[in-house]
Amino acid sequence: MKANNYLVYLIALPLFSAALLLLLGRIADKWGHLLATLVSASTFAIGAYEFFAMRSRSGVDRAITQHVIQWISVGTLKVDGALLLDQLSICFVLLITGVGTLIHIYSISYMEHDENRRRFFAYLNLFIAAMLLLVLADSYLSLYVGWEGVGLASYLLIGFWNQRPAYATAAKKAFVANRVGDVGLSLAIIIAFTQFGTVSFAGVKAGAPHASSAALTAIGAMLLLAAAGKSAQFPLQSWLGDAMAGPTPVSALIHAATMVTAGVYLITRSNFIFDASSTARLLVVIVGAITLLFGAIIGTAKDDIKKALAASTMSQIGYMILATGLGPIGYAFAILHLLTHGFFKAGMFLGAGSVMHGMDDEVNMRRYGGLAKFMPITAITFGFGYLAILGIPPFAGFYSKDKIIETAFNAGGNKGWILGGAALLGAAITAFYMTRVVVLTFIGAKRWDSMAHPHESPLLMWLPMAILAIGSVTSGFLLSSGSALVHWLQPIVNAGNVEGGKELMKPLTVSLLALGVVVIGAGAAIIKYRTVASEAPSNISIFTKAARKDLYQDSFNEAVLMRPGQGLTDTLVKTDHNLIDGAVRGVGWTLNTISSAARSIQNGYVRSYALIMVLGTLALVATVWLVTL
Amino acid sequence: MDIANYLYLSAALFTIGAVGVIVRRNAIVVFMCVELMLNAANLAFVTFSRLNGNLDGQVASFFTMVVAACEVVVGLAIIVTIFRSRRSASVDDASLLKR
Amino acid sequence: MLSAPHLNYALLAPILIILGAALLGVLVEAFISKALRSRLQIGISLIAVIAAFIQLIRVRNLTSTSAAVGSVAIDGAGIYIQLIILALAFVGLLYIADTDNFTAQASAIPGSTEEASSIAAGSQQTEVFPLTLFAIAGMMLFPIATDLITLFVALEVLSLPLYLMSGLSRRRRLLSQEAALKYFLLGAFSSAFFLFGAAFLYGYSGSLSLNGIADGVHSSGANSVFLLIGIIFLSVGLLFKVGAVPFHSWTPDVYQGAPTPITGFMAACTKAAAFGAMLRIFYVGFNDVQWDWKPIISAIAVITMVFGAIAAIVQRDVKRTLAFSSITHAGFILIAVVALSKNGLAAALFYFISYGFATLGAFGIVTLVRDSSGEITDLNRWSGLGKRSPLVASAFSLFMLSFGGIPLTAGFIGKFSVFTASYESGNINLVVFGVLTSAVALFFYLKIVLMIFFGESRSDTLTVVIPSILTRVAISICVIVTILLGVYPSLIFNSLQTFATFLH
Amino acid sequence: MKNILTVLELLPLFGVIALWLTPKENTKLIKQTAVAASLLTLVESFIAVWNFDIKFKGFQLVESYNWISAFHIKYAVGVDAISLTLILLTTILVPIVFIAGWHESEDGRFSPKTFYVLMLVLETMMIGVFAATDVFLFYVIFEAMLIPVYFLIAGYGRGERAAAALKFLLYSLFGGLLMLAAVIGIYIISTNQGVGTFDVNELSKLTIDQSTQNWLFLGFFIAFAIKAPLWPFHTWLPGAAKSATAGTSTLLLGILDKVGTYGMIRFCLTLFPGATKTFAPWIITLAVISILYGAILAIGQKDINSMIAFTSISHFGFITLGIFALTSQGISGATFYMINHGFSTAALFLTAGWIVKRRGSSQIADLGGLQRVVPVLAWSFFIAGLSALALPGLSSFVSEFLVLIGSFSQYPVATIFATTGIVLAALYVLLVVQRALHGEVKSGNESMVDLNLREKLAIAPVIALLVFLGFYPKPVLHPLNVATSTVMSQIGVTDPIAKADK
Repeated sequence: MKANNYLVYLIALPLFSAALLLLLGRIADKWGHLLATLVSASTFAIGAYEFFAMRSRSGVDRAITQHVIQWISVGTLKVDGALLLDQLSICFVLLITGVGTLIHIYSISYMEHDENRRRFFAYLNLFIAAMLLLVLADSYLSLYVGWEGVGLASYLLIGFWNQRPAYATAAKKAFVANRVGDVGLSLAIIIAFTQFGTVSFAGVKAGAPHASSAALTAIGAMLLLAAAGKSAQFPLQSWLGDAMAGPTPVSALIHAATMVTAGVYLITRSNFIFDASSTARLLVVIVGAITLLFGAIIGTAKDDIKKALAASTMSQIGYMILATGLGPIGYAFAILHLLTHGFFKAGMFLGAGSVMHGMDDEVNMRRYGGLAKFMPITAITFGFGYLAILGIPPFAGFYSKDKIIETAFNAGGNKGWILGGAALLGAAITAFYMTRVVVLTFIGAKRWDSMAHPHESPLLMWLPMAILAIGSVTSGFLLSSGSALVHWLQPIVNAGNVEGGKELMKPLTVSLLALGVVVIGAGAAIIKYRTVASEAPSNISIFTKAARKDLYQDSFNEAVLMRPGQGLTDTLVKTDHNLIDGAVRGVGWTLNTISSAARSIQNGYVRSYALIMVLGTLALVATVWLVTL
Repeated sequence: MDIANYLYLSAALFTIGAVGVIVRRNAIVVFMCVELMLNAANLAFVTFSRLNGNLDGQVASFFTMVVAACEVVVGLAIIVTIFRSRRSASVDDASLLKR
Repeated sequence: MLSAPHLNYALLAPILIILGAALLGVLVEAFISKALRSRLQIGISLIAVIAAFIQLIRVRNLTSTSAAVGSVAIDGAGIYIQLIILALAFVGLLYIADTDNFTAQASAIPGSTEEASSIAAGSQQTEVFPLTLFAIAGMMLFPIATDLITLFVALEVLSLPLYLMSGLSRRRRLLSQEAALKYFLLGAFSSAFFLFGAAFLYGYSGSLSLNGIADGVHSSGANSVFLLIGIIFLSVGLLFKVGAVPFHSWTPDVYQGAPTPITGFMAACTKAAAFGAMLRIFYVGFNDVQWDWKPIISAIAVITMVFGAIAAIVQRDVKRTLAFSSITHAGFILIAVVALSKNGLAAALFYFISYGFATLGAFGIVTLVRDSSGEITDLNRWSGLGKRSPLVASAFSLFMLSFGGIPLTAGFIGKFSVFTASYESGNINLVVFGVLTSAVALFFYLKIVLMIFFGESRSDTLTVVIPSILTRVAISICVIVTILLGVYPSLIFNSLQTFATFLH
Repeated sequence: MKNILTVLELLPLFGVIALWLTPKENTKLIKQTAVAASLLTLVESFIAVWNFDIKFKGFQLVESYNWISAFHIKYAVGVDAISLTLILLTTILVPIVFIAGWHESEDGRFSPKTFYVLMLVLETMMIGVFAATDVFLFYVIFEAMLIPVYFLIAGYGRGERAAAALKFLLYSLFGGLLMLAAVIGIYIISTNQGVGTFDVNELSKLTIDQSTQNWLFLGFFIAFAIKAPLWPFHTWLPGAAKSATAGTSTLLLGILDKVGTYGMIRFCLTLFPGATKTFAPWIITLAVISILYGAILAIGQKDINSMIAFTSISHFGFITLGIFALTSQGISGATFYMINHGFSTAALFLTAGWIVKRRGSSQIADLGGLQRVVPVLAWSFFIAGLSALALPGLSSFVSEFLVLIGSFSQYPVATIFATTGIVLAALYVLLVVQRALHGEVKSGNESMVDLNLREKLAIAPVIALLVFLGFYPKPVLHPLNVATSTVMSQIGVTDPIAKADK
């Protein structure tokens, strides 16, 4: 592998910029956003440069490393602060810096009237730095730094308007749920170290074939837990909806395009673990399948445009996770879907932001309607994203999602039918809820009151949307033509060039099937939401109620974790005071009591003192008598 | 007569003295009981002197008598003072210092 | 022709100096005018103590011999204990020199016109000085005496003056007299036990000397019941003097009732003298029957420590608290007695110093805290003393910390050496008990410190009197010794290496 | 230069003498004198670092003089990396505490002068306790240093300060007394084996039978467990932290309590390797309970200072876990954790102290919306909180992870439980952050003023160190590794070998 001295700037530049903006404070208010955008753009430039340089190399030379510092070295544990840029990470670098830069640009305008815009950009840069560290790390432990770094950035951005208690709570919830996942990542790293004596990707990869399957399954399960936390997968999915509290560009960048896909990256990066453990793979597909349906179902009932999109994100990542669990062949499709999803979902989120921008931050779709007329660019770019997610050819989603559905069917046996069926069902529901979003927002009668003045967003906002829309159209084709991405990633994943399982159906059949269910789903939505009330109806079925309540995920967490947790806390606080400290105080009390008793012996009568002496003497005599007897 | 009987007598005297100290209220009587105990010890000394066949015990008893006389001097001084202050020689009355 | 016995006057000189000075004091009391009397008495007493001290230093190398035809043993430990007693007595005398603490006329009825007029006339009787000197002489004799008669005489010589001195308080005379009565009756009672025990030891061994008793143990056949009764009854007498439980009852009452300077003197010096004698008796006389007495003395050590520490917790009177504290410390010293080794002896000797000076210091400070009717001994009224008089409060706290055995005070080294000696002799259980008791004891020592510094001051009438120069010197000595020996105990321990031996 | 360590110990005492000569009324001069003395000490500690040979195994800069020859007690000092880093922590934190709590000394029961005298005396003792290589000397300072802390808490604290201080003192002294018995015990053993010494190196060479080891070990360990504090010996800590001033709390939890964990390594491990192995599983259990218990109680606290105290209990659990895992990662991690915890607790207490001082209440419920009013202060507190939850990129992460990774091979189940502590850590930090910093500005907080230059100067180096050591722990971690390997070879344990290794 070649060494390279510039990789570190990818991380250092945005990190430095973030620190600078935060430390300088108000002084930097005037130009802070510009600096941040410039830095973000320059990281994209470096990324692009490295991408082309990589393409010009071949074979093992494509991956490059940089040793930055000797980080931790204790006993046999040696973790270097080293960066690794290979075919997998470059995809992410481009996605992160590319989408990231677009969103920086978008935010310049979107956040124009916020007094803390500088701080917002500082956080964005911090995020870019952390996310790049995550994908550039050459060991699990370095990855962990980025992993938590993005968590911090996400926390800060979700809670950007933390004066509103609900938003602050949402931020905290996201961080804590992520931390649950981090326990998984920690344990995975720890087990890996005890197994392999190293935590670098290369080292673990080399050792994996020699490890016991139990260990590999354990590591795999823990990595999955980590991925579930970061990527809002079942059972740690509940934070993502609330995370929409953050400004919309944040939702686009972090909670749609990049950070939440880190779980997919992690599993893909650890393909050597999952390849070696079928149990771990099984867990992965189960989580993926559940989540893709879970998210989709929630999406059908959300009136908040951002939450509907968030549910969709959850569902789409479910697809990716599902793909990663389908064996060596699946990883590339997961990444493919990840990239296309990055374009269309970011585009749609920005579109949602644009709508909100024009509608005085109204997020309830029931108060929208017929907006296409007022914000055509937004409507078109959003529409491209919509078509992409539905998987209409030739839009991006068609190439990526169908591949996943296809591979799922090919998993074989009942598993294949179940997974394929779930994926297909998911596609139908996706079509339903996305159509619902589009219909409620852009089509139909206007349901907003006269106070609102919907208008198209300024150039700085629609330009990124347009670029992302182009991506939504083209990326799928570009990446999959001639299996470009699959081959590109070949050395990292599926190096053995394993084919998928026996084809259950022809790819065309799958595509047609998928298209069919999509049409059904979309059609159902159009029929149902032709007309809609501006208030959510209350006489609804039990299923709708459940979906509106996020399938009771929060109630569940509250009942199973939060309330018992609070109970435990209260109990322990009381126990600590009454029992443990009480025991200590009890000693004091006992001493006092004995002391008072002893005091009463001292009654002041000389004769009783004499009696005590005599009794004492007799006791001594008795003792000696007994001892010497 | 068995010489041990002297020891029994001595022990009995000592016990009577000790009991007297415990049960009697008048300071003078209490003090007399103490003297009785000292004399019990004296009796023991003399007895043991006889038993051991040397005179050390007898010498000791003389010393004891002198010391006892000194004790009387000091003791009576104290008892008289307190009697003058309190108009009472009962040891039970002198029980302000307690607890 | 019979020659007079060789008494070795040089070695007895320290005691004789004190006794001589005491007799001189009596004459002064009788013949010198009121005006001069007091100062003269102070002078005589202090000079006598210093002279005796110097004489002891001079003869320190003539040790390991006996004097007065074997009645006393002049050995390293004997000399050392005498030096300690003299040093402590010197400080005690500095307090006693403040005659304001003592009744002008002991024979006057409390509250009578006679008393009032004698106070008004400024006629101060100073019998306390010769009494003190007599007591000192007895204390010096007690730990070096090697036969039972001398022991008994010494015991009485040290006790009788103390009985009287306890009754000499100027204020609260009824309490003071009561203390004297109690002390006297119980003291005489315990003397009887001591004597009875002595008689049985004599009966057992046919000898009055400690060596003779030790020899008697070797020659089998003697009636060991006599020995055991002798040991027990003799021990009762000694344990009474040191204030060990259950023979301690007099301690709190007498400590509270006696004039505070006397209490300090008594607490520090009597403990050293009585323990000195006890150490000699057990180390020399009973060494070979240690398996008979060790268990009971160990048990008494434990009971004493624990009882003293626990009973002190709820005390509200500072002098009573210090009394219970002294009981606890008696328990600690008993641990050293049970160690029955050279290190145990050295530890005990060091403990006398550390405990003695801290005790004198603490009682010295008690004399300073007053209101219009005299000393305030109610601890509640001491609350907030630190604000009023930080220096006095700091000094008192220092003594409390030393009692508690906080490092960098002499008390800690004392405890450490006692525990070390005990551990070395295999009495690990005693160490554990000692350690646990220390924790309990710390509880009340620290509560006092807490109250002094951080309690709210409740009484406006409380004042801290400006101490006289002598008292100031005395307290300063105590402070210095407590810190110095805490930081650099080698000052004492280096000499103890050679001195901590008994003549057998 | 000779006697570096002794000079280091004496410098604060010179400061005390200088203070003594300073007029009582001139508060400003007193403060400047104290700061100057502490800075001078800091410089001297750098000289000590300069003269320290990283590669050398064993104690360096040693000095030894007879002290109490009757008991073979010496004034013997020397440092290895573990003690030197802790000394450095001390010398860095003391001036920071002085500068941060500029007015802390003014509303106490005693004069400001007394405050600085006590603080400087405490600094001398803290340096001394880490430098001591004679067990007796260690013990003496270990106990004696409680007294200045007692007066600092009770004399300058808030609320139930006197009772809290007494509780602190009694707890610590009780532990100390048990340790005293053990100290005496090991000395007697050395005497019986013909050595008669308190020198820790010599003592580690003794052969002690297992049951004796166990008892002596417990004597030492309970003292340290109270100090550290480990569950269930912890109940003195929250009260003390709640009552003490921010500076005192900083020194108390940041440095003083480290004596407990330091003692575990220096004495429990090296003197009683056999007993260490016997008790390790039990201690690990206590450590894990501490981690979770401390974290859960931290969540339930209403007072900001006692909340920080409980987080520390959790962190001390991690440190103990690392120590008794008996692996190089565990012990190195634990020692590094001590340093990091020192700085992160300092940051927490100092910032919380400023908040409390400005608000006049330490109830978390009284705070709220501080980020809007006092952004710099809020950020400082937030970063300190992140350090407490061991965010990667901050130094506490490195140590926490080392502890976990070092323990897993030995105690997998315990480690898994301990790992869940990181979720609780996120909860307790973010809950207080949310309640205090986020939300609407609560009434009573509107007029709070942000940090002034002096306060910024005080907190900046702490945060800088947390970040710097997070990315580049080597300067501290590397020397610690050398010390750790020495300790491990003394106990006779080696790291487990990776299972899948061929």
